[in-house]
Amino acid sequence: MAIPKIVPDFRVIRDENLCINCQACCRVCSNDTHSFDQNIAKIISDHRKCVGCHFCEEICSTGALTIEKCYSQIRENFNWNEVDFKNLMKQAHSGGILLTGMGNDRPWINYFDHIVLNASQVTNPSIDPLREPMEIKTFIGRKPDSIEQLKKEKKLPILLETEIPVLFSAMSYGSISLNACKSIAAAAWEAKTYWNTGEGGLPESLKKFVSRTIVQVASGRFGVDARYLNEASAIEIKIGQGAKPGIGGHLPGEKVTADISAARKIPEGTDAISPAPHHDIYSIEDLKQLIYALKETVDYKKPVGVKVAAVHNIAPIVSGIVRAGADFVTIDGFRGGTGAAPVVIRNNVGIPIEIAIATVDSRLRQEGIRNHASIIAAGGIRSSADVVKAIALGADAVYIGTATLVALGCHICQKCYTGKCNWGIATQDPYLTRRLNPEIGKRRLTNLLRAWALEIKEMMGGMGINAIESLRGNRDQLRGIGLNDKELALLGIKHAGDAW
Amino acid sequence: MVKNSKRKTINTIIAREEFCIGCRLCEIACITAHSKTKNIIKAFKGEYPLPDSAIVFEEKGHISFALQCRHCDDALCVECCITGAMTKKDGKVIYRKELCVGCWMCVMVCSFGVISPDITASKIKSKCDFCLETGKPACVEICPNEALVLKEDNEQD
Amino acid sequence: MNRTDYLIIGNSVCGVNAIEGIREYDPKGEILVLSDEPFENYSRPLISYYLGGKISQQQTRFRDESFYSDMKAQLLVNNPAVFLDCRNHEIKVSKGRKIRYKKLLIATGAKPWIPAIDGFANHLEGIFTFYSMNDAISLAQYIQSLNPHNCVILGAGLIGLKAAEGLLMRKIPVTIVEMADRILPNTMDVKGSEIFQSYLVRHNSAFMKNDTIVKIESKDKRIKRVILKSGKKIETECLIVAVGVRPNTSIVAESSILVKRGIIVDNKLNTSVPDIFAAGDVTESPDFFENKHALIPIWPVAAKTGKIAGANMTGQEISYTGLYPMNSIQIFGLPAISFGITNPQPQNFEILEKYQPENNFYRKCVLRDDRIVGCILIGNINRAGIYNLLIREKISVAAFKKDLLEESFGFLMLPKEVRKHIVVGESMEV
Amino acid sequence: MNFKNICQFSDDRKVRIPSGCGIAGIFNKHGELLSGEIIVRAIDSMKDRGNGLGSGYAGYGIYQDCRNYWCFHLLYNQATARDQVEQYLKTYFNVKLSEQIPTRKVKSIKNPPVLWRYFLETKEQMPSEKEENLIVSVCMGINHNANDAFVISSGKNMGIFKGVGEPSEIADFYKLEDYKGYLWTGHNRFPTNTVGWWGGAHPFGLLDWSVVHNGEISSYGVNRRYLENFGYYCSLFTDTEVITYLFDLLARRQNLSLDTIGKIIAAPFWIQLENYSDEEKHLLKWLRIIYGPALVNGPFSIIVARSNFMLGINDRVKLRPLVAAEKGSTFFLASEESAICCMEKNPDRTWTPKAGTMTVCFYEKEHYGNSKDCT
Repeated sequence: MAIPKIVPDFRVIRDENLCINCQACCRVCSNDTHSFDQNIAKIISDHRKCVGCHFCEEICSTGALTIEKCYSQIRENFNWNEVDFKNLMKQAHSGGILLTGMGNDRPWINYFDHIVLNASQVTNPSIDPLREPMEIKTFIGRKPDSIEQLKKEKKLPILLETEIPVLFSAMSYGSISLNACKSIAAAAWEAKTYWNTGEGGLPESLKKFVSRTIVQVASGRFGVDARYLNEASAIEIKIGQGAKPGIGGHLPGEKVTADISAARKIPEGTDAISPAPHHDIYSIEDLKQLIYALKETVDYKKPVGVKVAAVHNIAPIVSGIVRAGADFVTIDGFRGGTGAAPVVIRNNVGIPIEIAIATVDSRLRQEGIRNHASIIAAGGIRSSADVVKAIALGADAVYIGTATLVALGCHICQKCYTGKCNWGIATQDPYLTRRLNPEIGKRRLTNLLRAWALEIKEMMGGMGINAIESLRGNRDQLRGIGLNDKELALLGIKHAGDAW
Repeated sequence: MVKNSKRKTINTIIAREEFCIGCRLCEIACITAHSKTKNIIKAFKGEYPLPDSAIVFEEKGHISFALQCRHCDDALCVECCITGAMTKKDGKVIYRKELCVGCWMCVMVCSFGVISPDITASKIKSKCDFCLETGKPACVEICPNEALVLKEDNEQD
Repeated sequence: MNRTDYLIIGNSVCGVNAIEGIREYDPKGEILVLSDEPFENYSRPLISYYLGGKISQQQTRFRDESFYSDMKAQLLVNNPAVFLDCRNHEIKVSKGRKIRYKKLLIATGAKPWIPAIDGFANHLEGIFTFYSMNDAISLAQYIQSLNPHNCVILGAGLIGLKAAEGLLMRKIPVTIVEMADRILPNTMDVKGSEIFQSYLVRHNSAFMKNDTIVKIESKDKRIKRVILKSGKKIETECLIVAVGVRPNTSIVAESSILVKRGIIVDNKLNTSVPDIFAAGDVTESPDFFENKHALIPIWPVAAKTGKIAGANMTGQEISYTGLYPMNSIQIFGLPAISFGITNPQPQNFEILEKYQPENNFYRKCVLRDDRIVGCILIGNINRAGIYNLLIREKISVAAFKKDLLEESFGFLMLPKEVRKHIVVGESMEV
Repeated sequence: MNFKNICQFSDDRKVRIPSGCGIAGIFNKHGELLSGEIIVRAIDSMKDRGNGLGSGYAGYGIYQDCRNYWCFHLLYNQATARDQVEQYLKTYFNVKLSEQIPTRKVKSIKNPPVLWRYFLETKEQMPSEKEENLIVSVCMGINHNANDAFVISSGKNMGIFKGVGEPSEIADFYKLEDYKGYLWTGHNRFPTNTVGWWGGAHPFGLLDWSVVHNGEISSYGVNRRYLENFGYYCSLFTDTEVITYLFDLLARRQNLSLDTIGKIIAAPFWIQLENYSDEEKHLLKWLRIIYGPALVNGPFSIIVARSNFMLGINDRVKLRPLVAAEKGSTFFLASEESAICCMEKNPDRTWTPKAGTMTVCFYEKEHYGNSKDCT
């Protein structure tokens, strides 16, 4: 079949005045975009192979390279934008489902960007986090109704304690490299927060971080056994994922290396298929059974949570999950990332996390069960401001996935599913995985968390709040901009300009 | 008795193969650092001949690493140099090209095989001087993945 | 009477390294160095470069001019030690002067050995050894003034060949007479000798193997002709005797210090008499492979033992782990390096070799129990030191035997664990 | 009723108005009765802490004759609302006495609302807890549902007198000098808007709780939503209301000690936990975990009074002033030491409570119920 007639996505611009033919670009590109031609003593770049990961651009020591968007020549058409056009062309060529990586990239409204924070002026002093304590320690799990009730309980409820309400989202070893997992786990350890194994099992080399590890039990049950569950800090049952609600996962057999097979406890080289649903959970009562089966397994010593994608009925769903005994509920909004998902699902299924947090928080409060479970918001947290807004809307903590990977070098080229990640993240290729030095990765992630913690504290201080508890669900500190009444009502916030 | 040492802390450049991505920018940086202009573009576009890189780069499959002089504590190359071209100065093994006659004793004893002979010139091709001028080895500075790092060997006195 | 803390007899590489060894641990103690030569500092191996006109006499130094003052060491040139009085810690030098020492290092090196040859007499002009700077200077002067049409060299070892190279650079054809059946018999194996011989022949050297000089004929107190065992006669006005060296043990001859072929030292470089150390070519030191006493008159041994002896004179207890022969030789641009046992009886050894005549590439590894014990590299000597490391560290090469002879041999061929141990020094886990 | 009043009414009730304030309290723990005039002196001395848009007083022991009846102070914006409310009250209570609160005309106070007080007893005999819950729900019912009526206080043998005006004017208006109590708190308000509603003045009361407060609670949104879980509906959007409900929830309903409540409302910083024993640490940690949403954040100094105690508490970093003093059996709290001096020239002891600490003075048991007039 002929080469698909698709214009390249990117153009590699090489400034010949700067290029010294060192060939570093040729050596590093996993897509073979650059090659040195002995005859003309020049490096030639094939635009069509470029995925826009910018690795060569970043490594070029003379700054000779620029990766630019390649502007398509198709006539401008409101209905037929370049993305839809190219996707259609690709499908006409391949006849298959189009895959992609990372989160929803369509221009849906981002409510975080329509929410502003308050600050103290005159009537209330702002607090300077450099001079006064500013507390963001967070506990995740079921909290008793009163101290009286606590005294009646046979066992103290087990809570996760994190020094920053930001946790690393579930990303499996397999979908990302061991070095990426190592960076994340070590950073979680260092920053005293938690990381999540995803459905990748717990590799032996990461067991030293086990007391900062949330292990996942997903539909494929990969890596799960009693030891795995008992070693972890907490267990998360994964029902769904924001990038692909209702869709399972598939790690091709060629990626199931010896190490991955050991971590996932499956034979080397076999496909690791996670079914779309858990085939033992077809209803809420089934979920309850699994929650309690897991709690029994760990003798009620670990919090058990449930992760769901934010979908239309999210508030009743979460209410049901809480009543089914979950100690925390992770809600993954539709901007959440993935290693591989059908484009059509990723771009069109689910609801924004901001709305989901607000409706769930309100619902649980109405039912008087807000303290029965913590809410961890995921899917689209990009900055400390998003963290503060998510928490003020009602989340206990947030998970960061894409933000984590970006800190590790990811340039969001969305080619995770190809396994050719030049940044050494979403790949198992030994040529590429070595590009992520976990020492650097750990440092960058701890830097990120440190910076966010400082910023969160600054924002809280500005609001005159010195404990994160006083921010959590404090929607009075939020105002919407450019949102209609319905949106404001769902978010439970006033419009900018409205006083208290 | 206390060792009479002029050295305080010796930094050694260590190669960590598990992080070497094979970009070979260390060689480019080494050449630049020892060029006349010390400017990568001016050097590569305008200087001829360029100095040799003092790095020995090993590469096979996905494994690669860059080696350069370790400035050994009891440097055999210094001990065995018959002309005094190899000397120890402030903890660094310094090569004085003008004294070298090309006897290759240093090549013979260097455990890391990082002294490369230039047979026709009867001199050593290039010898890591730990970028004495700047104090920061250019290869370590440029390495994008910290595959080359400085390891501090603290003197025990 | 003079007194000193440290007395060193001998001012070549061994003595110089001993000074440095002492100063590493004792910045103050007095050091006195006795030299029987008139030169402050020169490197013996450089005399062939001097002879060849590549470098000046000044350039034969191997330490800077400020060396002795920097080291606060007093050097007495032209001052041979004549008598050692162990009991009183005294050395007699010329004119009856005595020097009392606390610690003594004998680093008197070796002296060229001259076999008994009919017709040989000390006063004959045109007969030289090639060991010291004086030898080189007088040979150079002789050639300068007489411009001999050729030169005979007795002995095709390293010294003989380096002398030959020096002469050939002065455009003097040489004939090399060697008793053995090949040149470089102690350094090279048969193949290596062949490569060098054919290479040298191309550069105007003639070889007489399996032969030796039995008679020297002279005229007007100057050598005129040599007669070989084979009956051949060579007309020549210049003969260099380079059949080897012997430890220069004369100073201890009348003492109680234990001497066999050389002075016997232990692994701390002590002689059999307290406070007296010996190092370098004069000693028989423990060897690397067998830990038996052996004579290894090479620069690296002299340097290493000198340094250790110096340190131990200050009270350190550093052990000398022994070395093995190793030589680097480059003649007319053909480099070669050899280590250890290069020409063994094959039954106990595994031998790997590779020869590419087109580029004079020859590499040979001698293995015993999967460890390298000897090695020859000719033509391409890049990264030769790694073989030295493998020998010294006794690293098993079982896993990468097939790669040992590769031109591009490097650490990458080593198993990861070994490689990491060497390259990184230690593993650095996150 | 004029149009302006309607505007004020609706504005103040529906939005939170931050304000600066002066607060003071005096409490004789032997129950000796003091004229209300003394607290007026203290509050009036801090005139510049207010702007004439709200002052008020709470007095305890003022209705000795009716001490066993619930006393409701009600504010009616429209006289018509009274019938409705009284009808409602009668469904639960026997009205022992119903009368207009005595006031005098004060020039500067224009268009005061209708002010009425009722002495009530429940129709049925019931345990006190149930009775209190009934009072709370009746108050909530009126305050939440009736637009033109508002319960100012609802305790026994206590009452709250407040309105829009300068401290001395309000005292004058209510003839405060005619009342004698063993505990008085007072408040002077500086709201940052121009409108003022009589119900929005402080003290805020529920049952025999009265709270005066200086500060702006930045955790308001959290505290309010937390209280909603327990059926407290905040109708006033005032910080004081939230604080009152928090005390009611924690002290009366959950029966926590005042000390524990102090550790909830002004929880020690995590780093301060180092100073506590392991057992205390454990308790403090769990208090924080369970009652995190009840932590009151932002600057505040609060005086909380009940029939048998008066306490002062500050925020964790002491962003608002609070001074305490005692003289014999009398305990004083005020924003400023000068206000204390207006009540007692030579206190035995004057001190500044530390950030986040609670200063409490209890009615001495042996004197309880023996209030006597000693003026």
